[in-house]
Amino acid sequence: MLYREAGQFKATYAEDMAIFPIRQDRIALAVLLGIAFIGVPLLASFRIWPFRTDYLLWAILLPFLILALAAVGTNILVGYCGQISLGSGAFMAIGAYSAYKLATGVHIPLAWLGFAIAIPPLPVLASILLGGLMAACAGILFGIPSLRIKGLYLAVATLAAQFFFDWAFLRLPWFTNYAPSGSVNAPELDFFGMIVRTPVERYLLCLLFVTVMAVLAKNLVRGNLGRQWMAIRDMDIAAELIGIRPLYAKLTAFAVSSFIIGVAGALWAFVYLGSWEPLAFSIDRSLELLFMVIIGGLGSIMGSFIGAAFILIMPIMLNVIPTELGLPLSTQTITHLQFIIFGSLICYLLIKEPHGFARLISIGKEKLRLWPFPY
Amino acid sequence: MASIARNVLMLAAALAAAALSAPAAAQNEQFIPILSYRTGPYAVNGAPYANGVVDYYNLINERDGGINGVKILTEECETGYATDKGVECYERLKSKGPTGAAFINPLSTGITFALTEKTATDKIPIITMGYGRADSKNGAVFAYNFPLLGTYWSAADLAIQQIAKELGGFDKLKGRKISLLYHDSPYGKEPIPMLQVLAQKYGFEFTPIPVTHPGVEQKSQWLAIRQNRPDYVLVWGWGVMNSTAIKEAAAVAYPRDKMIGVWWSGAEPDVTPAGDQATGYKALMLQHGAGKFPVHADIEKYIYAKGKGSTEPGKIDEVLYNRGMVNAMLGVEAIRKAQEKFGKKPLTGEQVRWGLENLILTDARIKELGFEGMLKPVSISCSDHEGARYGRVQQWNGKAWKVISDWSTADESLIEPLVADVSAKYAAEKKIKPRDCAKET
Amino acid sequence: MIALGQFLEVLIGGLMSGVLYSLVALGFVLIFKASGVFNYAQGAMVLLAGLALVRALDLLVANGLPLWVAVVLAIGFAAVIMAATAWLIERFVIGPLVNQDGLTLFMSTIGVTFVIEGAAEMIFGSDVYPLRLFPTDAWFLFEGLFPGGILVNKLDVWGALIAGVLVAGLAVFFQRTKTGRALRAVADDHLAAHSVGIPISWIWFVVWLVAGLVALVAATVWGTKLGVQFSITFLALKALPVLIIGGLTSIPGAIVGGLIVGAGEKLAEVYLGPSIGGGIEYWFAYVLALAVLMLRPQGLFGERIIERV
Amino acid sequence: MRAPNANEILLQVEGVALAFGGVRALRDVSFNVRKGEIRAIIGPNGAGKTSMLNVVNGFYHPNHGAITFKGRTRAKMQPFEAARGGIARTFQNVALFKGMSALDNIMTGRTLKVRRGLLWQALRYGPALAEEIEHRRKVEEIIDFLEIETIRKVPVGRLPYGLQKRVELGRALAMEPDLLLLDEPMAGMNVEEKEDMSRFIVDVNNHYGTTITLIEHDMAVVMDLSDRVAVLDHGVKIADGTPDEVKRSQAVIDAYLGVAH
Repeated sequence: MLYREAGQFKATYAEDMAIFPIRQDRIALAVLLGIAFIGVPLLASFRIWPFRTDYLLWAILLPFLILALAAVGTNILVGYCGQISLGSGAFMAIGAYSAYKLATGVHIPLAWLGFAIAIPPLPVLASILLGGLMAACAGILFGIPSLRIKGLYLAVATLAAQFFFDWAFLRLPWFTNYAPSGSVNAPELDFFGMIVRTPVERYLLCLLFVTVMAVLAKNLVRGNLGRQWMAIRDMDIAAELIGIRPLYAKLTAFAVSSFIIGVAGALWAFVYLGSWEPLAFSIDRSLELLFMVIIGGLGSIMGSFIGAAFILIMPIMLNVIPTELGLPLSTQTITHLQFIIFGSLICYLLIKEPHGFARLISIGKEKLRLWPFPY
Repeated sequence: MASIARNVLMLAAALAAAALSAPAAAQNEQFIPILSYRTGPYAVNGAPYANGVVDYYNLINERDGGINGVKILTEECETGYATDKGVECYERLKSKGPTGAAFINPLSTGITFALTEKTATDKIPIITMGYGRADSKNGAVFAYNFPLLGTYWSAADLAIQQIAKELGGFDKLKGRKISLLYHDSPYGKEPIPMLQVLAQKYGFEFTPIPVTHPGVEQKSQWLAIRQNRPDYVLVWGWGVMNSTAIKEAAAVAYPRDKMIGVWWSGAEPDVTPAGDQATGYKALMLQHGAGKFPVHADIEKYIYAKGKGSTEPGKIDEVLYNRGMVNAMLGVEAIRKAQEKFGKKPLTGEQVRWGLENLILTDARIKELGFEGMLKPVSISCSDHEGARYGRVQQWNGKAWKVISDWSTADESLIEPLVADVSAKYAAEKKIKPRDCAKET
Repeated sequence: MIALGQFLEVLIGGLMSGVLYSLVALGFVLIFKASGVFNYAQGAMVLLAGLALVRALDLLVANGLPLWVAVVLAIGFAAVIMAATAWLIERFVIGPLVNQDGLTLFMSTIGVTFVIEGAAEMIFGSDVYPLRLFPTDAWFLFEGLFPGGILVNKLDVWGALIAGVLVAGLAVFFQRTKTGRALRAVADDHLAAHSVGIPISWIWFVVWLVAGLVALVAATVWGTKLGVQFSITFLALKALPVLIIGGLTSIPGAIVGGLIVGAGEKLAEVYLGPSIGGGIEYWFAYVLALAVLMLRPQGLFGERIIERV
Repeated sequence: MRAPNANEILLQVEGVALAFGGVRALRDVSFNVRKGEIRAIIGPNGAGKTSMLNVVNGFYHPNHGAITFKGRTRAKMQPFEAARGGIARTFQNVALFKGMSALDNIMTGRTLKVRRGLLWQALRYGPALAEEIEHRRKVEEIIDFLEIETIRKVPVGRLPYGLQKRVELGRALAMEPDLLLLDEPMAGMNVEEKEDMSRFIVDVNNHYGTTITLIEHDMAVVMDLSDRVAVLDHGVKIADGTPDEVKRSQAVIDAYLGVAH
């Protein structure tokens, strides 16, 4: 009854091709955006119940938004184009460090040419986006092997990128402006004069980035390029025979995915951590992003958001609950229990629904259509 | 199928409600969060340290009934030595208890870097005893950072002093080869600037050798060391990297008594896996070493006798357990000092900061607390958040640590210019106006 | 002469440690070859086997049993633990996921990794436990020819011998025995094997058990080298390039891959490393694997992937 | 009926030979396809029919021989050039994109016709949206033509075999091809479905004027639909001509009914 879509007819193709053709979905989206853009800032600024401390904003909502954005990027590569990548951590790192360099002025001494390229410090917004662009270029570079290598073998090729950039940002002091300890600080976040400092401002900044880029990604995925990616994923020989160039399709997938991940990396470093070291973008980050995409649902932008929420919030919940309920467990056993429960939840979900939360929700919608009748 | 979706949603809702319900606000209790790691690759060193901290806080509650009557309320949060988990733990615990966290002790240089800016804005002091940012000794710029009892630059100077003593004088250092095997992270890289300054001053050849996290594989580094034949190898490792270094040194037959570890590479879990091959290995001491001191008697009497200990009674004389206790003691004494000025009630982070900055422990007070023999007098001031730069060296004889050197202090004249230079750069980058310490005392 | 001596020493050291990696890589190959599952949990299984072995050994030795009896009993105990794990994994994770695509199965093994790591450390403790099953000192060969001699570590030699025996045994197992052939059939197509009447759940239990035993063997060698502790799980990341160069489906390939990666890594670190800052071992192995893949997209010995329209 | 203009040759295959190691799939095969005709290629299983299509499509590269398409002669055809030149294809065992709906599968056929670049598609506003709607209108015409309106949004994996074949034909038509290669379009279909598919093939030839090369085992259909028939056996062309000539040729009868070689 709740989800009856009878009577909603599409007159034009544009209507039929909208992101959320069914009215109930559109209402749900509107409510969600309303809460996100107006509700949370209001509650937070007046310190009402959930936001009495800025813990919820700073330690849950902020990382959730940025990791969801990175998960959308990863989903484009793994979910839509079928190229398994374990290098998303490295692309985040490239986004972060190139944004840092651009924001603090780049000086490339070309001794043998007798001159040096010197770029003055750019505004933060420009350096974040250009950081994403640099990540896209690296993505294309490490996408080239995907033309010959397929499947799990490709995962290892992207691991080469992961470990190489881990090493590069630790070892080449040029990237960290010769900081003695190798850890770098984020520059002042001023966007057209407004300095972003309080958790609420940081939250709104990330929310803006995530919404805009998610819509752009959704458009790309529904458009012709998205179909090319999915064709390459499902059967690349047939795709080639109907005129899709695998080179163009795969490299655009790598480029777009790495751009989004690069921007997410820059946001993670500038807005969330404040000062960071390469270990923040290690192999664990790549695996975490892969979990989010698979659990959330391969090939679904909404799935990436749900996957990000699950993988980020579940461990924190498993940690907080025992202490909240006052169970007499030592932190050691709590962490071990958290590992066990988290692992078995992943297996349980994969068995129940191999296509992740996204499919679970669409099945739920179908059930709602029939509710309360059984079939 | 939808039934699963429904269960998951209900579960999530229940969890969310429980997590966000405000815990019962205790009235007369001083909240101190404990960031620790008891799992993951660095648990072998993190766990004993955390046990020392927890036991000492219990001791204060059991023996003295809290600090001047104000009981200590603690909550432990597992960070697994990961920066983002550390930030999440900090955010979760920083405003618990009646007046929020008294101070934060992250026990990881990575987390320290991430929290330095946050703690300054939240006005909560961050104690990095024997680690953290070496330049944060300069209280004028780093008002809320307290690298008590020693930074990595002091440790580097103490290590070189020990080598000079063994070679018979600083002039003997000329032309010698000293390598640094370090954990490839901010923790491992922090001493390098100081060692380069020392290398220039005394004319020895200094070669840094990085070991990638987690340091499980060091064969090629040690083959290179075997060819390079350095006179001494300094070890700046953490977790599995320490024991692997000693085992690989034995594998290439490099003399263990020519290896000197920093005070974080000189504890029982680092030497026991290598067994008798570790004999002769030396390590710096953050003033105290292993063994039992008067305070241990109270620990056994008030804690372990009542079965409230967090580890086996046999392990309470280990190096890292003792360091946990010293760290906890310094925190408690800072609160006691702050209570003298702000009254015997739960204090805010800012008030405890004042206590820390004016913390003075004389020999008599140390004896009263039962720590004599472990610590020498400490006096923190606005311009010197380190308070003391003493160090000794201990050697593992296969079964226990033996102290083989008397007290020595790091040479301020070398460290001061480096601190001033690096902290000035940080102040410029972060647009912080350094406080004028002279005026403030 | 010194340079040659050093080169030989680094080469031998590299080859030896490469073989130790292939001990871990073998577990990956086994499960992929027989069930098409890329088992990320192999590193955690090495940890579980090691913890079970060392805790049982310490307990038995503490109760005064002679060393050799204690070692045999401890190995038996660890084998039983691995058998139970194999049965649980097959019964609750891999069994229900039969015929799912590779990525979902890979993801489920990551779930299994978390469970094993949590359970192993909760039951057996998360401290570092020394293990001394093999001599760990070194021989110095040809001291006459080269000053200081060529250093060969005894533990590495033991590791190489064990790996050789293991590979020979497994190759025979796959070629000669009935179960071995059945395994190869299952790997190609789960449903087809089902229709032919091959008892898939029994076959997979055997595969995961054998992989568990390989993990136990790897644990004895690596446990002695590092001490049994959580960081052993990072060996999985060191074994990946070995696996890829050798080919996911070939057992002898694991050894050859190990030799190439081991030697390549160490030589690069000692000779190329210092000039560009050192610590290049980790990514050099992966770049080496990438180079091999560009030549042969399915590894040196892996089965060619044929696509037909 | 339309009269295939006898002279204009659309596709000329000249002396093509293809071998996989020892196996010689095609031995010196030559034939041509005139513009606007329905050309059939028949022969027993393993005769090399699908390999022939793969050579025309550029998926296999012949050892020697040449292919002239629309006047341009090439030794090796590239799949992308074939598609852009206007060759579309259906496959023996349906090669649809399982992860997409029927509509999306057919829309993928429009890939070569899309002009707007990546950034425009991301914005999906103004001209980009207009182009997308334009492509959607063309695809809707094909969907009406193939009468598969009801299964527009159904994931292709769930469709019955017959409907999947139709969606695959739709995808090929969406490429607006000059030459349509059909690889056993009626395999595994019942009589009624075969009648529908034959009707579609004839309509496509008449309505859109597309030249069709058809591989099919059902002799009744082949003889009824095609203008000219080529017969392959063990990689060799043993007959070529109108359906009646081929029916009477002794070589064809031997090949099908089997004669000791």
